[in-house]
Amino acid sequence: MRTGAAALLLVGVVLLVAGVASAQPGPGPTAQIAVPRPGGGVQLLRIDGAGNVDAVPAVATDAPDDMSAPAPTGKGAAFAFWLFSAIVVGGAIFTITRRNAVTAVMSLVGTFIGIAAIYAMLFAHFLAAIQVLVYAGAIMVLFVFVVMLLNKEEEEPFAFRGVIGKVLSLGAIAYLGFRLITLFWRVKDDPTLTEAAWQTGEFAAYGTTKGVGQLLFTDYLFPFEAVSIVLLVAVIGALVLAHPEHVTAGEPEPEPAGKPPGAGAGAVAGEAEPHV
Amino acid sequence: MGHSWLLPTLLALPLVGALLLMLVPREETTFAKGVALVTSLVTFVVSLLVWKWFTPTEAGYQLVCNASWIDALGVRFKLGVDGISIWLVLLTTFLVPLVLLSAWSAIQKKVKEFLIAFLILEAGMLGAFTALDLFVFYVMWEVMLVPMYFIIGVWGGERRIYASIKFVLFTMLGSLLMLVAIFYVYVKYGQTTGVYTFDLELLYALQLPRSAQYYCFLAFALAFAIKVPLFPFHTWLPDAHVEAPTSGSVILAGVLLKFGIYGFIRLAIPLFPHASYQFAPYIVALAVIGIVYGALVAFAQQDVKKLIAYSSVSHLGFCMLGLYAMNAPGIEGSIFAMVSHGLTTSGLFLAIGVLYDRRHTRQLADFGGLWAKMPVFAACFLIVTLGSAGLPGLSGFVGEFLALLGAFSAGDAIPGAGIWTAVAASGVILGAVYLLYMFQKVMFGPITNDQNRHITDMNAREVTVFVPLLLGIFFLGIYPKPFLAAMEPAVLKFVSVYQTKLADEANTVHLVSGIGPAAAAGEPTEPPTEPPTEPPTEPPTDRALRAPAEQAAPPTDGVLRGRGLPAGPSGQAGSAP
Amino acid sequence: MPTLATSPTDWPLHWIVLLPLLGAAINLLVGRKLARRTVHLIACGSVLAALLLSLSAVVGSLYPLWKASQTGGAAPELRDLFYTWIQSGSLRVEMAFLLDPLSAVMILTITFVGFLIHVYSTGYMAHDPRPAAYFGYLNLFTAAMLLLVLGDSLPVMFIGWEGVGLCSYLLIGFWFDKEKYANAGRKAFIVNRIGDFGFLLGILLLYANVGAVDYAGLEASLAQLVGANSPLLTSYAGTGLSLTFFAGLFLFVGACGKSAQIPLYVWLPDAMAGPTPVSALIHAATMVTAGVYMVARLGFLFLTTPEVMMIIAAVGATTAIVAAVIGFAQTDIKKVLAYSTVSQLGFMFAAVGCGAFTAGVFHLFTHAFFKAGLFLAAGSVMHAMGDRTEIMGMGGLRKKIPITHATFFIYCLAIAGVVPFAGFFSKDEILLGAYVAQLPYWPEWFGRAIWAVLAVTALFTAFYMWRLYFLVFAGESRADEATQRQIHESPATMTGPLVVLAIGAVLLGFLGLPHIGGLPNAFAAWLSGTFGAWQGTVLPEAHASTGTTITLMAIALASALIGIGAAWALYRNGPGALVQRLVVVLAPLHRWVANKFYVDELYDLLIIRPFRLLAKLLFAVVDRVFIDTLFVNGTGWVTRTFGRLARRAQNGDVQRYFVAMLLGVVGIVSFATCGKPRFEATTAGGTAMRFVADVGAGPGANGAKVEWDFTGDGKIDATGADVTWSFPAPGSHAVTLRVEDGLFREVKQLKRVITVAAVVLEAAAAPAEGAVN
Amino acid sequence: MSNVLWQLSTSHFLALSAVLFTIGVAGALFRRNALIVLMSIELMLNAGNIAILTFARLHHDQSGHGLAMMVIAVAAAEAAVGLAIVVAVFRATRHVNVDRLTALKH
Repeated sequence: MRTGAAALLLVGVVLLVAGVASAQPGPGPTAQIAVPRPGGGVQLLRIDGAGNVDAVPAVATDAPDDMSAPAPTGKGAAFAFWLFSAIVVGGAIFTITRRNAVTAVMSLVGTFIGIAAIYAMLFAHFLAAIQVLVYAGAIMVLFVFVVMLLNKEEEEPFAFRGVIGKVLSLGAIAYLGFRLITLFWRVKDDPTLTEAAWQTGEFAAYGTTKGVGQLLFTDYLFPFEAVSIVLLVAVIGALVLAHPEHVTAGEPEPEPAGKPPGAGAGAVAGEAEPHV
Repeated sequence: MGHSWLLPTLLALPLVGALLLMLVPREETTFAKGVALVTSLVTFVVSLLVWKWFTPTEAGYQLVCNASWIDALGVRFKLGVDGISIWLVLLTTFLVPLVLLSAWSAIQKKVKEFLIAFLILEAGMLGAFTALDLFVFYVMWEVMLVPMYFIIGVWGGERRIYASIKFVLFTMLGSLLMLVAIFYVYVKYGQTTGVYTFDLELLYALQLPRSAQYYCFLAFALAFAIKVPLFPFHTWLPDAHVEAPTSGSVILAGVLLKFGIYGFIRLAIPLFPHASYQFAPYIVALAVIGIVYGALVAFAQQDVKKLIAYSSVSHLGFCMLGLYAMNAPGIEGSIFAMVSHGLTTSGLFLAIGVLYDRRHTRQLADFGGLWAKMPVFAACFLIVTLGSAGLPGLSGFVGEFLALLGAFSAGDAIPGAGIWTAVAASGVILGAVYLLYMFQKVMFGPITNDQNRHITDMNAREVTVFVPLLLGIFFLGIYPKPFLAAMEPAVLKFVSVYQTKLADEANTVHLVSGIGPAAAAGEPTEPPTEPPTEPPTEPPTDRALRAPAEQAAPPTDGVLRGRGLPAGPSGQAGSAP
Repeated sequence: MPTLATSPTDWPLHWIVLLPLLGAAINLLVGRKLARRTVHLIACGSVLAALLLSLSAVVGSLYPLWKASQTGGAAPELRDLFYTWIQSGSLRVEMAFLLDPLSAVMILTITFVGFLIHVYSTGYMAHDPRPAAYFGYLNLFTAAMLLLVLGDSLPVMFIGWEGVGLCSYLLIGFWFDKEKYANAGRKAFIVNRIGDFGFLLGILLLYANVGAVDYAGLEASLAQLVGANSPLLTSYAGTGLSLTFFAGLFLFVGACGKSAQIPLYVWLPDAMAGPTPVSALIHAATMVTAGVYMVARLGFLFLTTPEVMMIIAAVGATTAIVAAVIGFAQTDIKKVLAYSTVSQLGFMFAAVGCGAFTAGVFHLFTHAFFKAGLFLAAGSVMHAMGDRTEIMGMGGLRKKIPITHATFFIYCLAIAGVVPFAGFFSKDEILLGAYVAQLPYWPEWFGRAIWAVLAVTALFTAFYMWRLYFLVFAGESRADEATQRQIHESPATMTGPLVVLAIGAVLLGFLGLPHIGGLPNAFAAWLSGTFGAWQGTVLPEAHASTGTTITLMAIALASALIGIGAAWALYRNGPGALVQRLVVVLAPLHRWVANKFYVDELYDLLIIRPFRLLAKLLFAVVDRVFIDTLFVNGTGWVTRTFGRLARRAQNGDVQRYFVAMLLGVVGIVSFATCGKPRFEATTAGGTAMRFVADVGAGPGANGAKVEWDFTGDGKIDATGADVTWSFPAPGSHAVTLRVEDGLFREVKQLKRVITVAAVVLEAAAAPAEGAVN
Repeated sequence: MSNVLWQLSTSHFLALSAVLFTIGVAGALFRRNALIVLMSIELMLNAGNIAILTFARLHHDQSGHGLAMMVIAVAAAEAAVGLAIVVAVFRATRHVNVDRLTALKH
């Protein structure tokens, strides 16, 4: 537990130092925060579902903004991004490395809160709220509940059965990650990503509850209802599965050699949970 | 053209019979057998009606019924009969009642299901023979397969499961490839004319480029070669025959084998003439090898049914040889040999059935000297054996003689026709050898096995089964003229379709003028159905198919085959003195 | 049967065939229920009716036509179109009948001798359990033989041809309960079938090239071919030999099969397993002569190929002498007669081979009488000796069965060729015909060589026939007491036909008197109706000088007498001391001859055993192993093994499944994003080339930027997916294509060297309207 | 180097989602405890969400948010059922080691 927290802190500090240290004058304008946008005006591109691009008539700005020139954003957003992404990545690594399930759950909660922050940076305010409310709140509580229920210390966390398969997959994951990153790296850049520049006019309610709510209840009403049914089914499913009577005493899974199966079965019968 | 209701009724009758049978309670076996027999007899009468209204002088399809079935795909439930298929239809309806009568006491368990399977089989066979729509043909082809599988699989001998599975797998392999080829033709026709249809008369006009023709023809040829059975694909036949009950093997040999050759005549050759012209030498070679090989191996058999199975391989080799002569005597000989083979081999199997009912064994060694005890049976068995051996005056000879004669004088269609026919003619000797060997082993010699001492001769039922067969064999042998006359116009039309498409040299997908119903009737081909919403995309196979055409020149063996019509004195009707 | 005065082209000849057929049908179908007498009556009656009908046809209608033809009228023939048998494409085979002098001789022989044999059989088969079947087959045989002879085209003859083969099979194996007899029947049928194979090929060859199957049509087209000296005749299919050579050869193979000539004669001796009247009718008088009839009938075809005629003559002569030699050492009465038949047939073929068709047919005619008589006499001898055929166990029957003895004596004189008897005249005609034979391309000595062989054979024939006579009739009886006591003369129904045939053997000779001193040769005159047309071209018979004819007749008579004398000396009272010493001295030769030169064993070794072995081998190896186990069950095994492999991968470990999913995802991602650009270059006329770039169909395709660099200088020369660029000069140029992905901004480059068509030069000169292909 | 650190662009967010996804996959693969596997799946789902929202932002299109909502809902359902299964399995076998739960093999 302690070593995890220390590692997280260390990563944060390193990022902080790197950010400040590298703030020499870049090729672009000086490091003031608020820098007037050269040429003003933004050329809006709307891409509809079928993938063909058509230019939306320029919003009443004085001149079409040159898409390729990087508009300098405040360093604050970048700093915030690095901070939150550190939290997210650190939490994720903690989740999968901690031996103790509770620590894992707690670090997962941290990750989700970090992700909520990232959503906020992307102006997905409603979703940030939902993230905190549903994910961190409800689902993680569920996890905590179950972890508490089956809190058995694990002797050896990592499964190395079938090592060849695992090494193969390690290589695959590395390639996958690298491939995704390099690809995403070349995605068309949108400097106003974290800027509220075009958050005006019809996009005023972008990302807010009003905007998403309007969208959900008009265009995507049917999927919305469908998801509600999915949730209903999930609830019933969970109820049925977890209910004690219905658990048929499945034939005990053959223990590894040496452990007499009888003992396993006995153990189950012996300490059956008191009826909930 | 009148009486379009006739063929569907012919098809529906066995199915109605099957339905009626389902209502009959299970233990009423004799009543069930009665119902089945009556249905098949009624079907036979209706088929006689078909023959009555069939005008032998007309070449085109007659009694055509053209109902729409699946308009979206352009599938029409089109049935029709012409000179080539009329006799096969009659053979089917003629054999089924006989077989049902012969199976009266042979089948003890699950009688009702057996009869239902048989009637469905009959419907399938009739449908396949009369189908003029590729889709209908394929459906009927599969409908035929299922009951046959049950007949072998349920009521067969010891190794019936192995035999029935082998039978189904063999046929299925072939028919699936055929299905691919059918779709390819369907799509190609749709793309060139915008009309998506399976109608054979329209598809005949389609001329595919060389490489496409080669692949499609091979797909069709494999499906039909397995059914014929041509030499390397025949090993399913002996197993299927040995394990099938008597009635099963009679229908299998009598009718089902004919679909192979019928398929060649109706589908493979007219649709892909260049390919069939190119592969003619190889197919003829396989057929002739089949004749000699079948006869030789038959001679080495100890099991009578296997012996007769291999004899079928040998006989149908003659039919293939005759068919590929591509002239009137050859093709008519081939069709006639098919019909006569249907009669003689059914007779042989029924005879073996008679012996099997009494002795429950098929080994030659168990018989001997039966002539003394069963004179009537001996007479029938002798006539049927000699008919099968091709004794002149009986039906076998006419078919073989015409096939050999046609093949011999077909110098252009088959290179080295003379030699191949000479080797095939040796099949006449080998035929006599193994058939007489069988006959002697069963009938002649002293009675060695004591069980044969008190074997009873044929009872009235069995004789009534044999009499029509024998009459057919004699009548076909003595006076074959009306049968050949009925085939003549259809065969000549087939040959002319083949030659016009062969003469058309263009190596692209196009319609050959002068073929199909329009040419016959003279008015322009108006598309019978509106094209479905949007033509299916180009099947990937096409690009792969076209690619090799550019690089690999078509595998002509050096000399590019003459473009002129295959001459030869017997090529066209009336050209000889 | 009143003589039906109908026109020559519509004479109901088919009734001649239908009558015995009807008799056969009745006997075979319902015969078992009828009394033995009615069966006899039906059988003999139908043949008698056929005989009378034939007589009325020949005497009533044909003879006047013949007389007219003698004084320059048309060739005498009666035709009858019964119905059209096969009509397919340009092939048209009618079930038509033709009665001309040749077939008249044949049908009279068949019906007359046949009737006598039917009468004889009623006696011989008196206590046989299956008379209906026997007489049914006999009638069927007569019908088939008549059909063969009266047929107007080769296929119809072929029906008769195989029909008689079938009947001989049934009759040889009539007592089928003995395995040996059944085998003999099967052997006969198969050897006949080999002959029929040749016959069939002959028909096919003729039809394929000449387009006709009936005799008239064949003769006409052949004459036309000969007239036009067509390449078919000079060298058919580039073999340097004429078409008729091959057709003739194949037809001759058919004749050999049927008439038991070398190499297909092995079945005839074994055919003696059948009842004796059967041997008399089928294996002496009628069926075996079918081959000679066919060659005579198709004489016009054989005459166009002297080579085949040479082969026929040679085969005939060798068969004659070989069979005669074998006849020396035979001890079974029927075997001796069988080999004598083979030998006499050799004579006939030699005659026909030398072009002496009339002589051949005349000998056939006379031979039918005395050989049938010999067989019937042998039958009555066996009847007397309790069905034993061993001549060594006989002897001294002269007094016991006088009538049989007398007739046997006459027949032996006839067959030996003693003057007044038929054999002398017919054999002499053949010897004369052979001696003077001179066909185109034939060496001069060939005719005389054939004559010499035949003369020696005539001597041998006289010897072994009289050896048989003395062993059976002369000296004391060597049989044991029991058989000696019960020896009795055969009943009237058997001896009657013997006497009639004996009379025939005596008188018939005078029909064909030699051409010396204005003696009329009625037979030659009668047959000139058929052979007349192409006879004259060949037979210089008329201009053989009287001197040579007389000397030849003297030699023939002398050889006959020497033969008889030698036989008398050796065997006058049983196998004398001289014979014993001879047998010892010539022991190896004797053994060879007694075992028929081991021909049967040779065939068995060379043909039958390898055939069986091949059949078993083919079945076991090719069918079972090669196709079944390898391909059919093999595919089954392959699918099973792959199935088992796949199953082992599914071991329930959830994470292993996840790995599989992961690999899938990685695969898709990498595949979707790294397609290489491609382009195709096609000439657009002149030195211009049209380039079409293929940027694939991924999400990035539609926004993609395509840049081309044709000049290799790194600068962008053109943009766009479909560009036409004209090169300064032909030859090879480096073309680079740069594609920038619409979505991921990924830039891919492809450099390829393309050759601009070198032929561009004159295209450039010609107006470049651009033959775009 | 500097503008990579300070110049935010879509790539940053997408890179983050890629990293998060990779960690999730590693967790799901290497951990024996079914719970941790479930958590890793949650991680992967969230990585997906980040990418969706980034592109929504890039294309100025809110339907991405709707989709993210759906993803969250489904994730919740999946977690519920997953945990129920884990509980049931635990009750039956007293352990939740994924690599020993291979009963479904047959």
